[in-house]
Amino acid sequence: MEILESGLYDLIQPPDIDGLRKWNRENKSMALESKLMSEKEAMERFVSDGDYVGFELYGTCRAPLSLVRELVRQGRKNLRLAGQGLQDVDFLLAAGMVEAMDITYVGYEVHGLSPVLRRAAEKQGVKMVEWSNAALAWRFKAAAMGVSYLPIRSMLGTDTFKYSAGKVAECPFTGDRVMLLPALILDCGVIHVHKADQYGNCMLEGISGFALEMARASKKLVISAEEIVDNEEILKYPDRNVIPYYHVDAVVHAPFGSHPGEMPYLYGRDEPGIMEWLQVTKTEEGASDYLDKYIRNVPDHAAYIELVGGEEKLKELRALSVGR
Amino acid sequence: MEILESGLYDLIQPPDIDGLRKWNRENKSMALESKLMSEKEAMERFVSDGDYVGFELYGTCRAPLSLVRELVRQGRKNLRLAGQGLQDVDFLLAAGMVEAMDITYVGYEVHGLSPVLRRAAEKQGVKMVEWSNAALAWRFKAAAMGVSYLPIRSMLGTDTFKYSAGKVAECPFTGDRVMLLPALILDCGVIHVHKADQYGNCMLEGISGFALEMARASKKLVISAEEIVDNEEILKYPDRNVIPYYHVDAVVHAPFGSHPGEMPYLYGRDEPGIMEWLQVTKTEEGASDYLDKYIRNVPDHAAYIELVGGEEKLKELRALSVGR
Amino acid sequence: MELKYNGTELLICLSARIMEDRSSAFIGTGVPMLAAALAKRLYAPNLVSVFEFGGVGSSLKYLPRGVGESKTFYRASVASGICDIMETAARGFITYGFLGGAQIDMYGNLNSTVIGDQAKPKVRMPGSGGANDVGSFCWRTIAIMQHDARRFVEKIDYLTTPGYLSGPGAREAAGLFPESGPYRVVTNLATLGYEEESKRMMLISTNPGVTVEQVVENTGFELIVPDEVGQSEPPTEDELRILREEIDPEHLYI
Amino acid sequence: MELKYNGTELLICLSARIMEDRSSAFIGTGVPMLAAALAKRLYAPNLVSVFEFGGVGSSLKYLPRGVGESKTFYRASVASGICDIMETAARGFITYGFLGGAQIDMYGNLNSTVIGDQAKPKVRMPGSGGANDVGSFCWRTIAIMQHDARRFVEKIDYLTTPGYLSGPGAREAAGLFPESGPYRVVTNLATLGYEEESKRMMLISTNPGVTVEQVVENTGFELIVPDEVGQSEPPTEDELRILREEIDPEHLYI
Repeated sequence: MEILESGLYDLIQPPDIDGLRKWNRENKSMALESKLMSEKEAMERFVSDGDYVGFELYGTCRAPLSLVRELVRQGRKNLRLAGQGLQDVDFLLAAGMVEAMDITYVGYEVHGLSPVLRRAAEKQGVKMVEWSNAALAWRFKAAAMGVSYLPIRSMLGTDTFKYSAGKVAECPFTGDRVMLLPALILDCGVIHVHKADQYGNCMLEGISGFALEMARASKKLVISAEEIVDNEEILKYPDRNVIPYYHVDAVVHAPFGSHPGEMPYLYGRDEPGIMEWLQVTKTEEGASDYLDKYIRNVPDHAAYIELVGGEEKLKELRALSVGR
Repeated sequence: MEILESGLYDLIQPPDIDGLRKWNRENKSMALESKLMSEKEAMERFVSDGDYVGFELYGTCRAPLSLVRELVRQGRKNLRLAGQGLQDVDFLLAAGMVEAMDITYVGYEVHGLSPVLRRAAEKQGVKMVEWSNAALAWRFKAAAMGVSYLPIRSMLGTDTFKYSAGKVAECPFTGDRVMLLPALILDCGVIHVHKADQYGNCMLEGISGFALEMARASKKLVISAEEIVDNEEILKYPDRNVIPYYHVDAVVHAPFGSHPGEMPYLYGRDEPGIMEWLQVTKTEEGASDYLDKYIRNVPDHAAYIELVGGEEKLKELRALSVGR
Repeated sequence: MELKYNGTELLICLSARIMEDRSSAFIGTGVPMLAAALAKRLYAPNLVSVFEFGGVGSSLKYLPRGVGESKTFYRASVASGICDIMETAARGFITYGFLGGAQIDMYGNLNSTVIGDQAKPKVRMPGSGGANDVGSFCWRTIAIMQHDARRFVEKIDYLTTPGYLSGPGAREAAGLFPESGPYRVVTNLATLGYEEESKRMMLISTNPGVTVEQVVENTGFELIVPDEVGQSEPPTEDELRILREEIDPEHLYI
Repeated sequence: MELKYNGTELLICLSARIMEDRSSAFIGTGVPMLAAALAKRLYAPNLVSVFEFGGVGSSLKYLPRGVGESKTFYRASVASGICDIMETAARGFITYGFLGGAQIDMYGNLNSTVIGDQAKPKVRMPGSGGANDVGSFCWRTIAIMQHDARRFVEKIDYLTTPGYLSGPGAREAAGLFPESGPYRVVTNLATLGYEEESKRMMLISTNPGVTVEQVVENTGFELIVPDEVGQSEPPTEDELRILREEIDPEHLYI
């Protein structure tokens, strides 16, 4: 295949579909077995030093932050990261746990840049390979389809391509120049959902972001859920099961797991909570103090929820949800 | 791009994504407007002689047979067809309306071969380009993704590839040999769903087959629905809207539209009805007589339902549904 | 007392015994489905049925007549679509895949498309359907065949679904996934497998009352016959009772 | 009596007036969202908002702070995922795409990634996000910018999102879809477009109280100034009332 252009970077995770197949054969079971466990157990068992990890959805929206906090609590070295998000990525960067990342967007939208990302890129030399948001999602989709790459018509002609690890070739059917995206296989993917049963079957409400693709692109997959439901609900509505149990390694019951982010139809975003992070991270010390106070000095998610205001706070956040 | 192998056939529909984009810009509206119409109007307006057409799901399961019958009633010449199905494909072949097809499977599973397909291939010289079931679905998916092709790891090394219009090349990231599937864009796609609103938003229950991919790969799209629901139901559950209205050109209210096939959760399959077709199609005359009796001499779907047994029959079929 | 059973019942029982527990099987209608249902009840309670149009893990309480029917996802874990299922197979989740066809060769390649020329066939069959994908993606495919020399042939008219293609290394050279491919052939005469090294079809055991000679006679290519050939047990009382009373009480298939 | 309004309100009103009815707009949070909400109420009742993580057609009753928030799909027609939305854009369904950035050049190329070197940046910004995709797929992109010579530059440090790249024909040569690309730039000083032939940025109209000279001075590259330059109308009473009372009553953005 004649390659017309190549991005400057090497891939920080190889698109090894044969390896994914073998992994799934050897490590995944089709049997229905309970995978319920705590954040602590899930992160201990399924994220190792050096792993390539990813978190869905978006840092402040349906984000598995109770699991990200647990990962920070435990500490992990030289992680490589699918860098699309806000607080999830920020926490790991601020804790110095990230060696390299495929980055699409890390920032706070209307609230502006992430000081944590700035320090990581400008001072700490964290390696960043560039992609667009869709490109990253399509890279998961490629892995989910069991193919090593997908052609797309984005990123062409730009530095976003130049500083990626993609390639450009001609479509053999039309002669169009297409960008080729390598599949992105996660060592561990982490996703927060509305409902899961003990086996790992998942139901989502509202937008699905890139949960379906990421789940299927993950060698190890940890699910946290606002609610653990009986398997009966899945058997009755198998058409709403967006992540089948056989992809899942751990199911963690994490009510308000997305805090200070929101959870569609359940609770709104804790704006002061997010602004506090943005404020303190202006300095490295501020960020570190925050990580101590809200994560490292707190034993678990339940204690964290107490610390940020407990039931009183939760009531307030529930009231912010706009409903259907 | 170096091509290692090419299928023997030429494509019977080009993967012209630029053309699809322009079509959508010029012919699709984002405005919410009623598209409710009869089978007659929908088929008159949206299927022309020579069109490349496709029908979801599977001939005897959630198949838009009231629309297929209407198409036979109106007659159409030189259609090209995505040949994956049973009675849908059979009807059009038996009526002599098909010039060429991309074929994956036409048959009656446990009941054996389709005599209609046999005559079409063995005697009438209908051109048949071969693919696997997944390959056809992925060809729709390519078009739905807005790309001219997708790589896959199926069909390789076989005559199913040799008699296709696909190609084989090396993956530029892994060196693996991959099959390249050209996108398949339908001039008109026809899909039967459980619920649609007047604008064309669709809800499905049970398996989705390849409805999502085919809808998005269709220039013109005709939907028939068991039930027309208020838009309010979509606004409340936008996460269950699997075919957004802006893809849709016509919405036809067709209760029991899949008869003699089944509709998940609503009615079962009319086995004697299907066996009758299989029996009479052993001869060309038998098939023709059936088309006269059940289609050409019947003004519309309502009259067809009366002919096959009316409310009495429907009650019986409803009782066959296995429920949730 | 000898139990009476018919050919279909025997095929079902032989196929059911092959599947391991905690695995998954890609199944079409007919024998494979009944075999999966029987295996689930007797040998592999955690076996998961997979149907190509979207159903995974149905209880198989009701027997479907088609791979897209409601019964394929009745009280299932998943009701998705063909892309999701086939991609799940591509990612290596599906252990077994059942296949059939009009012709098979010594490398387990199957023909279900045409007898004669593709463009002007003597007999046009349904075509690949999902078979080529199942044969490409599943770790182990199991072919269920009628056993005679017209079907077990030196050269199949058309290669619909890949077995070991032209022999050792050929699947990988073609681009198919490593370590996938043909595993067993279950027929009205015998259960067959493949020799590790040559990838050629090899007799494993003959069916009750069938001799090795009969199998060889009815095979149109040179079959590997090892020194030790087993004899399959006939259907047991348990198997037949469950099959007839619980799985297919209306005798749709048996 | 002259109405008082701030710079953000002006940007919102100017942007809102650009969008045609019965079209769709790919929007990020902030100005584009308020512009879409205003357009929907006054100029383009059938305008459909599209958010990259899955929301299409929300009433925009509530103003989200992020493109993935519930409010982006509150009473929407669609709540799907990023692949579905971006692929819908790739298929040509999305008319307008709003973009922003730290730098823009005369061909409408945008930088939202780094100031300085990518591997060792002076300032690291968020990165492309969906911007590159929006700039690749939408028929017409609208950039909303602060207008000064540090932002409107001869050469941007990094090309995050494609405008017309190096000029006429360059998008198509790179493989991007034909007939797509930059359409308008709305700034605190002016509304700008692109000259048909050269694809270079061209002044269309100046904002109330702004002179052509001011625009030229604050543009770091050679701006095409046609003989006829319009003057944008200031925000109307209607626009401001709806914006302040209905769209953003809590003054989150304005």
